[in-house]
Amino acid sequence: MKNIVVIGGGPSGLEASANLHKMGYNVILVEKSPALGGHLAKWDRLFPQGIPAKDVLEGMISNINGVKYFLNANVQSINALGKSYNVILDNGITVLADAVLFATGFDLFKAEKKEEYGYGIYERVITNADLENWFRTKEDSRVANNPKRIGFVHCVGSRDEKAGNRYCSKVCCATAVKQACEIKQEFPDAEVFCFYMDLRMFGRGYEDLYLSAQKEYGVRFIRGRVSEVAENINKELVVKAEDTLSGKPIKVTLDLLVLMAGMQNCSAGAKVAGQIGVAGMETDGFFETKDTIYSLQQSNKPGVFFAGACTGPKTLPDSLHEARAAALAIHNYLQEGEKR
Amino acid sequence: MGKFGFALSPSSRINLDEVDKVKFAKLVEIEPDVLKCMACGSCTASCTAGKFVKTSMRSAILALQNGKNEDAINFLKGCLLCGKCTMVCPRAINTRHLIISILKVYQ
Amino acid sequence: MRERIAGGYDDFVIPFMVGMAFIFIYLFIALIRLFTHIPPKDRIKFFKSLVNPKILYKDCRDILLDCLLHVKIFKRNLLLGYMHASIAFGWFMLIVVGHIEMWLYVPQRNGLLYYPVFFRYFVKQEGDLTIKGAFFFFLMDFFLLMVLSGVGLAMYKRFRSTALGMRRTTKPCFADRVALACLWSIFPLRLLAESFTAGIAGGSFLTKPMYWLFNNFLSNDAHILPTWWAYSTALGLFFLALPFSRYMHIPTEAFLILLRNAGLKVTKPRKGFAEAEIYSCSSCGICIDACPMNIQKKNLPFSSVYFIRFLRRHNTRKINQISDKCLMCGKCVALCPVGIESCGIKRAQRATLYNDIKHDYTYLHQAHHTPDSPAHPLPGTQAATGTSAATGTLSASVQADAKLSGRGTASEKVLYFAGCMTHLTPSVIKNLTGIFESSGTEYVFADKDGGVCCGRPLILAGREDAAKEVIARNTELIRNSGCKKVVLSCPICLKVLKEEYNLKGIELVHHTQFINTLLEQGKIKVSPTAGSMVYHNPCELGRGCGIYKEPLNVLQQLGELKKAAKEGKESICCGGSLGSLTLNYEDRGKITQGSLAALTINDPQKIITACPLCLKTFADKADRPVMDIAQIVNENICQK
Amino acid sequence: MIYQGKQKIWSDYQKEIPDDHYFYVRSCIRQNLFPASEKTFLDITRNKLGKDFFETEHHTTCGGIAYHCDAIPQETSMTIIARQFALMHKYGYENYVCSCITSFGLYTETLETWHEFPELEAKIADNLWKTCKLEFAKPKYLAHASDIIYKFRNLIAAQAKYKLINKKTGQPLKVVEHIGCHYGKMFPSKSVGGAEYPYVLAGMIEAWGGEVIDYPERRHCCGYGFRQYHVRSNRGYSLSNTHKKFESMEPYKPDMIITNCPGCPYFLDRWQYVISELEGKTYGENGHGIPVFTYEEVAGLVMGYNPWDLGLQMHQVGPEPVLDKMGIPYNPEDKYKGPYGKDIGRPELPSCGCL
Repeated sequence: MKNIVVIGGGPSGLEASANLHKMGYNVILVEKSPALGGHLAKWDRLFPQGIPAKDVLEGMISNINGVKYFLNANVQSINALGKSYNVILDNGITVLADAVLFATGFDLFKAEKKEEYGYGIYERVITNADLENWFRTKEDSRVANNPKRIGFVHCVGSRDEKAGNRYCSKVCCATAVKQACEIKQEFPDAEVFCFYMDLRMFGRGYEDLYLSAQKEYGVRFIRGRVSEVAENINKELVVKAEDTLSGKPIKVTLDLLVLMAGMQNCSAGAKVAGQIGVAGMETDGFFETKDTIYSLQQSNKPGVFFAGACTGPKTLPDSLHEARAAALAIHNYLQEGEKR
Repeated sequence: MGKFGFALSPSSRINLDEVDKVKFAKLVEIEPDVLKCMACGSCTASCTAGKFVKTSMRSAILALQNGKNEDAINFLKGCLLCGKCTMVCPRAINTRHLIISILKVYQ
Repeated sequence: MRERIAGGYDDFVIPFMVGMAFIFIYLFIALIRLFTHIPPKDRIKFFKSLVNPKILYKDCRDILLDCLLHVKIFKRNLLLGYMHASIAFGWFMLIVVGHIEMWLYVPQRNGLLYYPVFFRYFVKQEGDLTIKGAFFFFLMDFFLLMVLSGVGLAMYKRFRSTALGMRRTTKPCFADRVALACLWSIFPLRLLAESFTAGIAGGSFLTKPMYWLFNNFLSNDAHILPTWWAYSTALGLFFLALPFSRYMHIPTEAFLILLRNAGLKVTKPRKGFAEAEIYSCSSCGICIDACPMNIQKKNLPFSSVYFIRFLRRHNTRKINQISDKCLMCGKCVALCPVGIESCGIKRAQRATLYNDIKHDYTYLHQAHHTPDSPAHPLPGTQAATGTSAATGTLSASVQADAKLSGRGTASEKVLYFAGCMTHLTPSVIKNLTGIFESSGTEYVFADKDGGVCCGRPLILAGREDAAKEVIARNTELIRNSGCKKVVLSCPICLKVLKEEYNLKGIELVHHTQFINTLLEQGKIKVSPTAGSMVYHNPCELGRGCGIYKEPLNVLQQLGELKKAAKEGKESICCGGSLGSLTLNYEDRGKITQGSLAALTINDPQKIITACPLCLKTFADKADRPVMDIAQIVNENICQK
Repeated sequence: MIYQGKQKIWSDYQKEIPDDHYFYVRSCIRQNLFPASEKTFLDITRNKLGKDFFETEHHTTCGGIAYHCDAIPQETSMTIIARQFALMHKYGYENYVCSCITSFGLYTETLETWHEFPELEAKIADNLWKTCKLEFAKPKYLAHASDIIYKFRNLIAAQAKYKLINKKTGQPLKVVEHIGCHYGKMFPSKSVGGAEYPYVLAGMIEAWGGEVIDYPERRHCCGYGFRQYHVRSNRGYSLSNTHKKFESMEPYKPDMIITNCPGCPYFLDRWQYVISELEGKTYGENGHGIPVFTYEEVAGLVMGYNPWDLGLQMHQVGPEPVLDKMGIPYNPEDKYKGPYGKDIGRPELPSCGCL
C-alpha cells in the first residue's frame, strides 16, 4: 500500500486525507498544533451566509475516519530517497512516503508590524482573528463594553509593499463585511465604518452580503486606507484616512478598531518545504506551482503536491476544491508510476 | 489677518465626529435608498443639469455622510428632477425622491 | 284624495325634520366656506357661468347624465350602472312625483317640507280610483320598485362585487356603515309604511297586494304609525350621517359639475375646488381596480378613494404617503364616474410638501460654465458670438443651425426635441432620424448634445414654480428656432409643452403622429412585414395627450396587431413613471410585470410603445423584443 | 496605551551609539534661538561626564535648510557634508555627532544615498578633492546629540539635583516629548525607538522621573516645515499645524514639552504667543502657556544649573511654573540680565493678558 504524508491538518489537509483514504491509500496526517482544523477551528461563522465554522469542521473531521494523524507533531526532516521521500517527525515516527502533500495553509499577517495602527499598543485595537475569537467566546477585554463606533481596516498587511505583501489576501473584504454585520448584530446601536481601498466581492453571494451590510446594517464604507491611528485621553482611537472619493482627509474617533490581517505563507511549512528544494516565490512567498493555470496542485518536484492557501490566498471553498483536486492528482501520479 | 499678516487656516479635514446623525437618520427613514449607493458615479455621468453645473447625486450622498451638508445641497440645487439618474443607477436608488428629500431635510 | 289628518302634522315627522334641518344648515355653511376658499377670479368665473346659456345647458345635461343616470358607469358595467342609476334616478323621481301629487291634491299644504315625503299618511282615497289617481299610484310604486331593485343590487354587491364587474370594493368607514344601513332601510320601510296605509290612502301594483297580504295575518292599522315613525327615523338618521359618509357626494356632485363646467381647476389640495371634488367622491371604488399599484395587495390602501377619504379626515401623514407614492398614470381619473381629478389634487398636495425647496437654475441663463463645472458650455455658445445677452445663446445656435444646414428655410423644417430620457434610448433617435431622412424631412435637432429638461418632472413633483424657469428657457429655444412644427419623442415632454408652454402658432406633435401623417401623405411606405405585435399606450401619450388612434393606425400597416388585456384609456402603466416619488424599484418591477402580463395575453411577437421611459422599463423585464414605434416603422420602410 | 507594546517596538529599534571621542557639529539656528543649549551640552558631556568632544571652527552649515527649500541641488549639499566628514577625519575622529535634526536627517539620507549609488559617492569624493583638497571619509558612527544624552541619561540621573517631579504633590511631571520629523521618520532604523514611538526623549523623561504623555497628534510636525514658515503666505498653515498639536495635547494638561530639534522648540514656544494673540487661548495652567524646553536645557535643570545660565529667559513662554514645580530656586531679578549685568530686553506679552 502506498504511503502519503499530508502536512497540515486544516481544511485542505482534512479534505485531501479523507479522499485519499477513500481511494485506498495509507494516509499519514501531520498537524503541528494540538487540534485539527487550522484557522477554521478558531473562526466563529463563515461568509457569505454565516454558517457556523464549527459545523463545517465537524463534518470534515468525521470524514477522516481511518486516517492516521499525529497532533503536536512537526516534520523534523524530509529528504528525497529515490522516487520517495523520507519523512521524520519530531515524535520519532519515520515514514517513507510515495507522495507528500503540503496543505500547510497560511499564517495571519502580524498586525503589530503595521506600527501606525497600534496593534498591541493601543488598548482597543484588535485583529480579525481576535474578533472571531470574541464572537466565539465573548472573552476579550479589548472589546469595550457596548462600543459606540467601530472601524474595520481592510488590507492590513495586504496590497502593501511596505509590509512586503503586494498581493491581495482575497478573503479579508468578505470577512470584514461579514464581521461588520456581525458586530452590528452584537451592538445594534454602534456605528460601523469600513476603510477599504477596493471592495473585492467576487464570490457568489458576496455582493448580497455587501448590500445587506449597507442596507440592513447601515455600515459606512469609506474608500480610503487608514494612514495612522492615535489614542486620545479617553483611550478612544483617533483614526485618520483619506476619503478618496471626496478627495479630503478624514478623521474619526472610534471605540474599537479591527485590523483585517491578511494571509502569508505558513512559515513553518515553508521551512519544511525548503529542505527538499520547494521554495516560496520571490514575489509573494507562497509556494511555486508547476504552472499558474493547469497544474496548480503540482510542484516542480515529482511526488510533492499542494493544496489550499499555501499557494496563495484562498477562500475555504477554494481550498476544499484544491484538496480534492490534489487527491486526484496524487492518485494519477501514483497510478502512472505503477504502470512504468 | 490681525497684526501678524497671517492667521490660522481653517481645517479642510472631514470630521466624522461632527456629522449630523439625527438629520441623516431622518433622511434614511424617508428614503432608505440613500444607504445603497456604491459610488459608481453613473448618476453624475448622465446628469442633465450636470452638463452646465456640478450636479452629482453621488457626491451629495457622500457629502452628507461626511457632514458637509451645504456641499450636498450645492451638488443638488441645480437638479431638474428629470429622472435620468434613476434610470441608470445600478443599485436602483430612487434618486428623485432622494434628491427632494435631501433638499427638504437639509435646506 | 283628501287630507286625512287635520292640521297636516304628526309627531313622527320630527326625526325627518331634524335631519332635514341639520343637512340644510350644514350644506349652507359648507357652501359659504367653499366659496370663500375659491380664488376671487374663479368665483367671478363661476357666477358668470351660471348666466351663460351654453354652459347652463351643459350643466343640466351633465347633472342628468352623470348624477342621475350614471351613464359613465353604465358604459363600464350594465348592472353596476343600473344599480347606481336606479337608486339615484328613482329616488329623484319619487321626490318629483311626490311634489306633483301634493300640488294637485292638497295645494294648501304647499311649502311643508315633510308633506310630500309622508304624503300617503296624510291623505285618504275617496270614491273610485280615477285614471289620474291610478297613474300617480302606479308611478310612485314603479319608482319605489326601481329604487328597491337598486338597493337589492347594492346589498348583493356588498357580498359579491365581482358580479358587478368589480374585483375589489371600498372598505366602508363607520359613518358609511351607519348611512348605508339607513339607506338600505329607508325604502323597504317606505314600502312597508305605504303598504300598511294602502287600505286608506290607496296604492298600486306594489303596495296594494302587500296590503292584502299583510292583512291576512297582521292587523295592518296597528302597524301604520310605527312604520311611518321608522321610515321617518331612517330618513332623519341618514341625513344626520350624510356629511360624514360617502353619500355626501349626492349633494356635492351636482355642484362640482357646475364648478367644473365653469372652468375651475385645483389650486390647493384641500380647499376650494378640491374640496368640492373630495366631497363628490362616492367611494364607489372603481379606482381601486384601476390602480396599477394594486397588483400588490399591500398597495390597496394607496388607492385614490382612500386618498380622498384621508383628505376628508385631514390625515396629513397618510395624505402625503399616498400622494408621494402615486404613479400619476391618470387611470383612476380616466375611469372615475364623477371625474375627480385626483392626480391634480396629489400634485397640489406635493406642492405643499416641496414648495419650500430652493433650486438654483441660474446656470440656465449663463453663457459660460461656472468654474467648478466640467467644461461644458451651453450648447451653441460658440455660435452666439456677438450676442451680448447671455440668454438666447442656446436658441441662437439652433436658429443658426436651422438656417445654415440644408436647403430649406427654418419655417419649412421641423424641430426635433428628443428629451432627456430619449438620450438613454438611442434607438429611438437613430430610427426617427432615419425616418426623417427616408421621408425627406428637413429637421433641426434641438437637443443633440442634451438639452434642458422639459419641466414636467418638476411639475409632477409639485415644483411648479421651479418648472417655470425651465419652461421659459425651452420656450425661448423653440421660438427662436423659427420652426413651425416640433416633433417630440417623449410623451412627458409633449404633455407639458402642450399644457404649460406658450407656443401659439407652433404645431406640437409626437413622433407617432408625425409618422402617421407621413404615411397618410405617402411620404414613406411601409411593408406589412413586422409580424405580430401589441401596442402599449404610454400614460402621458394616451390619457395624458389623448393620442390613441395614430399609433394603432400606423401599426396596422406593419403587421398583425394583437389585443392587450387592457387597452386605450385603461392601459396599465409600465411602472417606470416619473410620477411616483416613493415607489421603490422592487414594487415598480411588480407593476412592470403586471403590465407586461396584460400586454402579452395574446402572445404577440413584439411589444411596441412610444415612450422612451416605457421602452427602457419594459426592456429590462420583458421576455420578447420591446421597441419604439419609430424603430419598427423604420425597419419596415419599403425602399422606393 | 499598552506600555509593553511600545517596549517591544523599542527593542526592535536599538541603535549603536559610541561611548566616547566625538566630533561635535553645531546647528546653524539653535545658537541664535536657544544660545545656551549647545554650550550646556558640551559642559555636561565634557565636564560632568568626562567625555571627549572635539569642535572645530572650520565646520559650516550642512546646507539642510537651503536643500529643503530647493535653493541648492543635492550634489552641493552632499559636497558640503563630505567636507564636514573630511574635517572629522582630518582631526582623527570617526564618531560624528550633530546638534541639529535637519542635519542628522540629511547626513543619514546622504550616507544611505551613497550606499545605494556608489558612483555618486565617487563623484562627491571627486568634487571634494577638486574644491577643498580634502580626503573623502565617512563617519563610523553617526549620532544626534540627543542620542548621546539618551545614552548617558542614567549617568545624568545619578548626578541629578532635581527630578521631573512636582515637589509639592510628589507626582511626576507630565511631559510631552516632541521629536523632530527628520530624526526617525525617514530612516526609522537610524533612530532610538523607531519612527512611530521614538524613545530618545521618552527615555530621558523616564530616567529623570517624569511621565511621558502620548496624545493623538504626537506624530504631527511642529509647524515649521521649512517652506511653510519661510514663505510668508504659508505662515498661517504653519501656525495651524502647531495649533492642531496644542488642541490635541490640551486635555492631558502637560506640564512641559521637551524637544530635540532646532525648529520645534522655537515654533512650539513662539506660536503659543501668536495663538493667544489671535485666538485668545493659552494651553497651560492659569492662563500661562506650556513651557517648551530643549533636552539640553532639561538636562541642565536636572543637574542643577542656574536657569538663567541655561538661557531660559530667551523663551517666549516663561519657564517659571516648571521651575516652581521642580523646586528649582531662581532669582527673578536676574532673569533679563545679560552676562555683564546688562538688560537684554523682554519678550512681548500677549495683549490678551494671558501667557
